[in-house]
Parts: sequence; structure tokens; C-alpha cells
Amino acid sequence: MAFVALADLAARVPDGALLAIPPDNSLTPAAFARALVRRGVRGLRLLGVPVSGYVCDLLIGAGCVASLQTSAASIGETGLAPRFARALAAGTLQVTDATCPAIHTMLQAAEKGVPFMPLRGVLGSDLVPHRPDWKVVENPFAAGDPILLVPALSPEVAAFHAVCADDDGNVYVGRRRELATIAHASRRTLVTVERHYPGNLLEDEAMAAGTISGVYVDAIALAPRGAAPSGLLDEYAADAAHLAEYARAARSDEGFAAYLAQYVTLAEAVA
Amino acid sequence: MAFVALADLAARVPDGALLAIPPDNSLTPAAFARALVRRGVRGLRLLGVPVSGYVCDLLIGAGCVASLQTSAASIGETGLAPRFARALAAGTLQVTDATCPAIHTMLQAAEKGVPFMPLRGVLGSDLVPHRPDWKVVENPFAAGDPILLVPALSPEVAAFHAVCADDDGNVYVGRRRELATIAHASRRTLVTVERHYPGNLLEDEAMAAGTISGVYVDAIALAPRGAAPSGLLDEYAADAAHLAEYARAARSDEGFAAYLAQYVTLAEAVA
Amino acid sequence: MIQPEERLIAALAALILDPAAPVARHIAVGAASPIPAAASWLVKLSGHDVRLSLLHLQRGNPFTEGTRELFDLAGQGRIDLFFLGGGQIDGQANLNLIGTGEWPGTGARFPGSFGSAFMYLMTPRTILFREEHSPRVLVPKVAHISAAGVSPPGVFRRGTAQALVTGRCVFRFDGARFHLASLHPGETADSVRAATGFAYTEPAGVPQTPDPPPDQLALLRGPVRARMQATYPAFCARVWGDSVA
Amino acid sequence: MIQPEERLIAALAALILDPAAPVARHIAVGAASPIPAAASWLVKLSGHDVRLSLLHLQRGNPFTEGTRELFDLAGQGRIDLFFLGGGQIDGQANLNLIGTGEWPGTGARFPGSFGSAFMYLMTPRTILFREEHSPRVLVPKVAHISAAGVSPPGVFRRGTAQALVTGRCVFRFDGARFHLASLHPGETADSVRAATGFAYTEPAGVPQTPDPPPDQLALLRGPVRARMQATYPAFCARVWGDSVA
Repeated sequence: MAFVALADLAARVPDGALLAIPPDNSLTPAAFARALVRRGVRGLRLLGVPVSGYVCDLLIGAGCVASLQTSAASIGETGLAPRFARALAAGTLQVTDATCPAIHTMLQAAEKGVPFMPLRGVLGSDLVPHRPDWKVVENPFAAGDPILLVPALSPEVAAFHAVCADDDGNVYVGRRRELATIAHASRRTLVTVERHYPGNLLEDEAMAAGTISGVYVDAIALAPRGAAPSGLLDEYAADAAHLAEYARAARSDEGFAAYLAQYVTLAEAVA
Repeated sequence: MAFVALADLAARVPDGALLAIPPDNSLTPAAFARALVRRGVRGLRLLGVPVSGYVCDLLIGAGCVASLQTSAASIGETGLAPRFARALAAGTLQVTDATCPAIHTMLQAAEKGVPFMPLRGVLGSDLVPHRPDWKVVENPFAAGDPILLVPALSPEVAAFHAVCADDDGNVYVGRRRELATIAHASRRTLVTVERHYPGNLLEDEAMAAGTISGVYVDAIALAPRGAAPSGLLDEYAADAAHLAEYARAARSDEGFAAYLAQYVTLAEAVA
Repeated sequence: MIQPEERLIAALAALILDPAAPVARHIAVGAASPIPAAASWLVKLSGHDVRLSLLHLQRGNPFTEGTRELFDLAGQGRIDLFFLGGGQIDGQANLNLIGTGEWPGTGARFPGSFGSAFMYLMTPRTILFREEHSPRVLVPKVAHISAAGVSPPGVFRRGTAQALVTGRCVFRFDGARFHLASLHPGETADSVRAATGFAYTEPAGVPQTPDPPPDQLALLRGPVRARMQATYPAFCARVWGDSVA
Repeated sequence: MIQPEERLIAALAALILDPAAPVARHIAVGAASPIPAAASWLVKLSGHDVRLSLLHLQRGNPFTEGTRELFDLAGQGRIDLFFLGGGQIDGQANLNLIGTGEWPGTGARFPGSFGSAFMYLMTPRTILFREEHSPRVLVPKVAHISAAGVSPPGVFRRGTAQALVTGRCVFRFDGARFHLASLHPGETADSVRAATGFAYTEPAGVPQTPDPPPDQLALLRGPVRARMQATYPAFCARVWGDSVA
């Protein structure tokens, strides 16, 4: 599988796509999101797996997003996601609330190819009446035991940033094995990586356990430090100062525009 | 977590326990099974995850087993499991047939803490009428769509042979990540390993992805070449000649008794 | 001088060790929770046999399947105690992490429910923690329920809130309502009542929340801080200053 | 001299490449299946763009979640073609891997159903393969159904058997019944009829199963054999002798 340019990877996300994104701290595709902003994608339906952070907030602020399904929106220690909150208040973003294990479960149902999967808990939460796509049924194996069923969810596209990829399209995510489920459940998976891996990751016993097979991967682009300002495993730490700067700037329209100009539109325009 | 002697590990399996065992080629606990034979365990209810091979056949032949749930019983290229077939014919073994993904799914339901999980396929198989614990229901999300539900299954004990373990009880299974689900689903997990790992496997980014956390592991014993005659990842290959010798010997009661005496009762009695 | 955060940490630790509650052998701590994390470390470093699963540990994170593994662990019944908070908390221990106004938060918007809707029902013990203690947070009835404080018979549930610790006091929860259990220094029964929007019982002679004894303070400022530094540098600097004890 | 196994491999490869069937971009091969594995390698090494997932590959095994990942892949619809066999196969393409006599096989006991009950319904194309072609194997009605050959309307199913290849002939399956498609050298319509327990249609002038052409034989004896050697040493030695071509 030949690597493509970052801009070409971003071009593979059609307007209006249901796009699954892991949050800060979980191989989040930050450079890819900035490339999506430059590409001018519109109408994305984002899925935070299971929550959303910097990447989703940036895409929302840049006007790329029509809707967001997530279990929470927050950035770093600030606990806020300013562009998310602003778009929600302005009525320009349709928000569907979930709870983390429900999003994992919906993806696992897609991963197994079943139309639904049960989940304990959640009953009594107002999430249930606000999710007409969820159903509460009686447990067929025990009388008088109501249980939640959530439907399978197959994102059109999943995107994340991994450590490395080989020529067979295998990508290394290390201990963040949950990324495999996102890839398994999604129709297409686009990956940015720090670097090329010479050889075959699945033929290396030391790397195989942390590798997602190329069978699930559609295209790959190099993007060194592509998770920043989030961190990436033991490769680099999160840039807390940058995340705080973003959270501050994004409180105002002007601040967000200045951030975009400085870090997104111009800075990486050559990438 | 202090390592225990192999015999002490075997002593932790009570008579009559529901014991989950991965098959040949999947970190099968062969040395542990031989220790169980020496311990004289009785009435085991074995679960092949998802099929059974040398280890289960040996335990059945040695009179340790009351019942077996499995999707198939076969050893190496021979395709036969002689003691299994013999015990089934003699009426001394209760066999519950399954199909591989149903066993995986029953364990995944236990892993998630849900009482059941759906599985596609299987309908029309005579497995269904012979599994009163399985149910066919209408898909609550789509009319006229029958689907199988299988109940959660929590083995009392899971046993497998891993590469190494550290002092925190973390064990390294490399690319055989499915062993994690067996451990997650089981109430207790007993592990044999080739060797001790100095340090903490979960603090080593290169090892973490192939590591099962000690939170799921109850006791560990050293058992060098503990999967043999099966192979173990890239550590050592299967001993096809030994497996063929076993399959030949186990065709007769006398041959099996001689095998037991040579390879199980006497050979490792000091272990 | 004892920092207010140190007292909150000690109060949480005392609740973790409550001899009347089932033993907590495995405590999980979610994202951005420095005070619950410190309390859990304090218990462990005091010599108690407890396993800590800290979701946001930077090195040696125990999970290889991310937050899904945390939720699976809770589903399996392997997490004995968890901490939750809320933008609003009401007298039935309902938690609102959604927001106020119309769904999904057209008034104030809170971050979202995270895993609360699941964890609250799957964990035998939950300790609620929210520093801000005001009528805005502790309300008669939450605007929206992220996670239900109590459940009707028949709903699978392993436990409820054990207690609620705020910046002003400790409430105990008995499965139906809150009881004022202790007052932090500077607070009175009246000041707490004025700051609390929900009804609760108030025994005569509410004790003061005890100060952490010197050995706990030494643990906090030394070994506990050392475990916290990498994940919560800003918190450590604010509470304990720039120099490591 | 062409080995019988080589002809079976070529027959399976021709079925994989059948232009009337949906393209197989991803073929999975289960345990202990040297002839289907060789056919899949032959297709790939002939230059077709196909992904092979070989469950029992010793090095570079594509799965990091064992057989569960294979079944999940099939559930996702990512496996286009799979191979199955059976201790008994009947005219409705039902497979019996359980045994004969009373359940669970008090007569002859077969190894068990493996994943057949699932894979048969989840895979768009299944090629059945069983070398033994006798009335004992190809029966009017299987004693027990491990995996159903056809399903009533409403049952989720992506496909049925495409064909059945035996040591005597090739049958095509049309979703309801078998049709004799070609005879291996030495067989006649009569000899096949005598060896087959189930009913099938038999067109006039059934062709002979073609010999693999020289370029296929060269591929088989060189590159295909090289890919097979580590997993199936006994098979390679039996068919191609001890020396590597």
C-alpha cells in the first residue's frame, strides 16, 4: 500500500461523511484534522470514540461539522470545549449525547456483524428517552430484567494517528488496542503515522500484538508529530501549554480565527 | 505476585470446576494439564476455546473430565481426538457441541458483563435445538429477522501457557490477544510461563500491547516448554512427531496408559 | 498549614476505608480527578492491599484496550469503587453532566455524561465528589439525569452512592437520601443548609471533618505527590508548591 | 505426471476465478486445508489481486485476535470466499461435522462443527471440498446438520455453496441443488452416480475436469509449494516429493 500525501488523505473524506475520531490521549488524528480544515470539508457527522476533544472542537470551529455524537466534549484539564459549546448554543451543531460504553458497544456490534448488542447500566438515565435508536427490552433469559440494546454503528470513515505503518498497510498502535475496534467497525480507515516501518509488522512477533492488520486500512499518510498537541504513547507527551492556549483562544470567534490562521491554515499549508 | 510451583497451580483447580482451555496453537497449557493429571483432579467440566486438542484429550483419557463443551475435538493433522471419541462412545463423557464464534461470543458477553449477546448465522444448524441454553428471537430492531442469542459464560477457571510474567502478575501472550478475553471472562485465571520477566510488562511500551494485566491473573507457575508438544509463538515450534505419537498411542487403552506412564506420571513427577 | 485539598483527600480516603462498607480491593479513577486519585494513592501507600486502575496514568497505564477495558472491568464486577461528580447533583443522588435548559443543554452545557450512566449502576460503591458546593450545583432536582442515583426494583444495579464530598462538608447517602455527616472547618450546619438546594437530614451535633494526622500529611506531601506529579503537575504545584518535599 | 491433488487444486482455483461469481478479493482458509490453501496461493501467485487470510500460517499470521478475528471479519462481510467440508454432505448442501447415530454422534463421531454453522451463512461464496467421494459421505440427507446449506426467507444469509469438489468430480450448486459440472480423469457419469448418495442433475456430455496447464504446474511446484512448506510439510512431501523444485 503506497503512502499518500496528507492532503490526499484528507481528500478521501467526502462532505457529510460519518467520521469516527478517537479523543486526545488516544492516538487522535490532529494533523489530519488540520488537513481536513484546509481541504474545506463540510457537513461532517462526527463520532467521538467515546468522547471528543481538541480535534472535534477544531473541526466544529472551522465550520466542517453538521453533527456530533459523543459521550463528552472536553479539552485537557480545562474541561471545556469552547467551539463545541458555542456551536451548540448557536444552534449550528446537532449534538447526540451518548455514554462511553454505549459507543464502544455500538462499534463492537458492527465489529461482530450483529445488528445490536446489550449493555448493562444506563437505565434511568435521560439518555435513553433521547435516543430513539436505543431500545429497552426484557432480558429473554430472565424474567423481570430490563436491559438496554444499542444498535450496530458502522462509521463511513475512521481516522487516527498511529506510530508507524508498513508497505502492507499494517499500522502499529501499541497498547491502544481499542483502535482496532474502530477500524474493524468502520467501512474505511485512514491513518496518519509518524514514520514508515521497514518490513512487515505482522511478521515481527514483538510488534504484532500492537498492530492493526492492513485488511482494515485503506490509506496512510506520513504526518510526523501528527497527534500533537496531544501526546502519542511514549513517542512524545501532550503539549499542555498549547492545549490551554487553544482553549483560551477558542473562547472567542476572533481568538479562534487567529488560532486557525497561525496553526492550521498557514502553518501547514505546504504539507 | 509470587510464582507458585506447577503442582501448587494444579492444586488450585477444584474437582468439578468449569475449566476453559485454549487449543493446540493457541498457548495451550500442556504442562499444566499433565500436572492436573498427576494431581488426580476429577469431574472437570472442560470448555474448549473454541475447540479442543491434545490437552483436553489427555485430561479425558486420564479420567479427569466429566463433560466437554467444544466446537471440535482434533489433534494436529490427524484430525482425530482418540480419547475424546472413546469416552463419547463409552458414555463416560458428556459432550455439548458448539460452533467457534458462539463460544467466543459467550465469553465476550461475560467479558462485558451482559447476560447474553447476539450472533449471526447458525440458524438452521441442529446445534440450535440441542442447545436449550441458546435462544432464537426476533431482532428487536427489524421485523422478520430471526437471530440467535447466546448466554454469557463465565468459566470458573481459565488456564493457558504464556511467554513470561512479571512480579505484578502481568503475563505476555504476544499476538494471541484472544487469550485476554478468556481471562476477562473467567473468575480465576491460572497461567504457566516460560520465564520470569524482570520489570513491569505494562510499563514497557514494546510489551504492553501483548500483555494481559495482572488484574485478571490469580496465580502463575514456571513451566519451561510448557506448551509442548504444541508450539508457542516464535519461541518453539509444535512437535508434530510427538503429537502423531500421542494420537497413535491413544487409539488403545494400553497405548494411552503407556503414554501416560512415559510422559506424564513419571517423567514430570518431580516438577 | 493544612491545605483544603489535603482535607478533602483525607475525607475521601476515610470513606474508602469505611469499615461499614464492603472492602474496596480495586479502585478505578477516571479522567481529570486529582483529588480522588490522591485519596486512592493515600489509601494504598498507607499499606492497604488495594489495586488502583488510574485511567489517565501516563506511564504504565494498566489498560491495553483503553476506556473500553475500564467499562468491561466494571461490567465484570471487578471494580469495587469509583468516583463520580456532576454539573448538578440532586437529593436522590442523580447526576447531571449534560446541562441545563432544553436537552442537550441549551442553558449551561456541561461536558457530557462520560461513562457515568454505566459506572454508577455497575460499581458496588460510588463516592461522589464535587468541590463547588452551591445551590447551583446541589439542586432539588437535576435538569437532566445523566446517571440515576437510585433505580426501581428489577433494574440490575450493584450499588449506589456511598457519600458526597464537597468543599464544605461530607454527606452520607443511604440509598434513598443524603445525611450531613461532617462539616469542614469554617462551615456550620446553617452555612451548609444555605448552600444546598436539596433536602437532607441533619443530626444534632454534626462533627467537624477531621484534619489529616501528621503521618497522612507526610505521605501526601511525599510519596503520594510523587505518584501524582506526572499526571497532575498543575494540581501538585497549586497544592504543594513548586518544590518536591 | 500430474498429481490428483494438483488437478483438485486447479479445479478449486478455476472456481475461485469463476467470472460468473462476484469477485473474491479476500479469501480465508481454515485449519488443516492444504488443497484449498494451495488453490488460493495459485490464484494469488497467478497475479490476481486477492488477499489471503490463512488461519494456520505459522509466521506472519494475520490475526492478532485468533479465530475470533476471522469470525468477526466474516461477520463484517470482509471475507468473500471460504472453504468448508463435512463428514457428510447432502443434496441440499447441508454439512454434517457432528457424526452419525444419536446426537452428538453415537455412531461415527466427526470432529465437530468448528465455525461452519456461522461461516456458511456469513460468506458470500463457499466452495465445498471433500476428497472422499462415496455414498457414505455424499448422502441423501445428513444425519445431523452442522451448517445449513439453504435457509428459509428472512434468515440473514450472504450466500450459499458455489460448488462441491471431490476426488471424482466437480458439482455446481445453484442455491437449491447440485449439478454435475465435470468429471476427473478415470471417472464416468455412471461411476459418479454409483458413488453419490444424493440426487443431482446430470447434463448430457459432462466435460472432463481440465488438467492444469504447464504454467500453473510450474507455479504449483515452485512458488506455491514454497508458501505451503512450513504449514503443510507432510502434504508437500506427499504430493511433490522431498526435494523442493
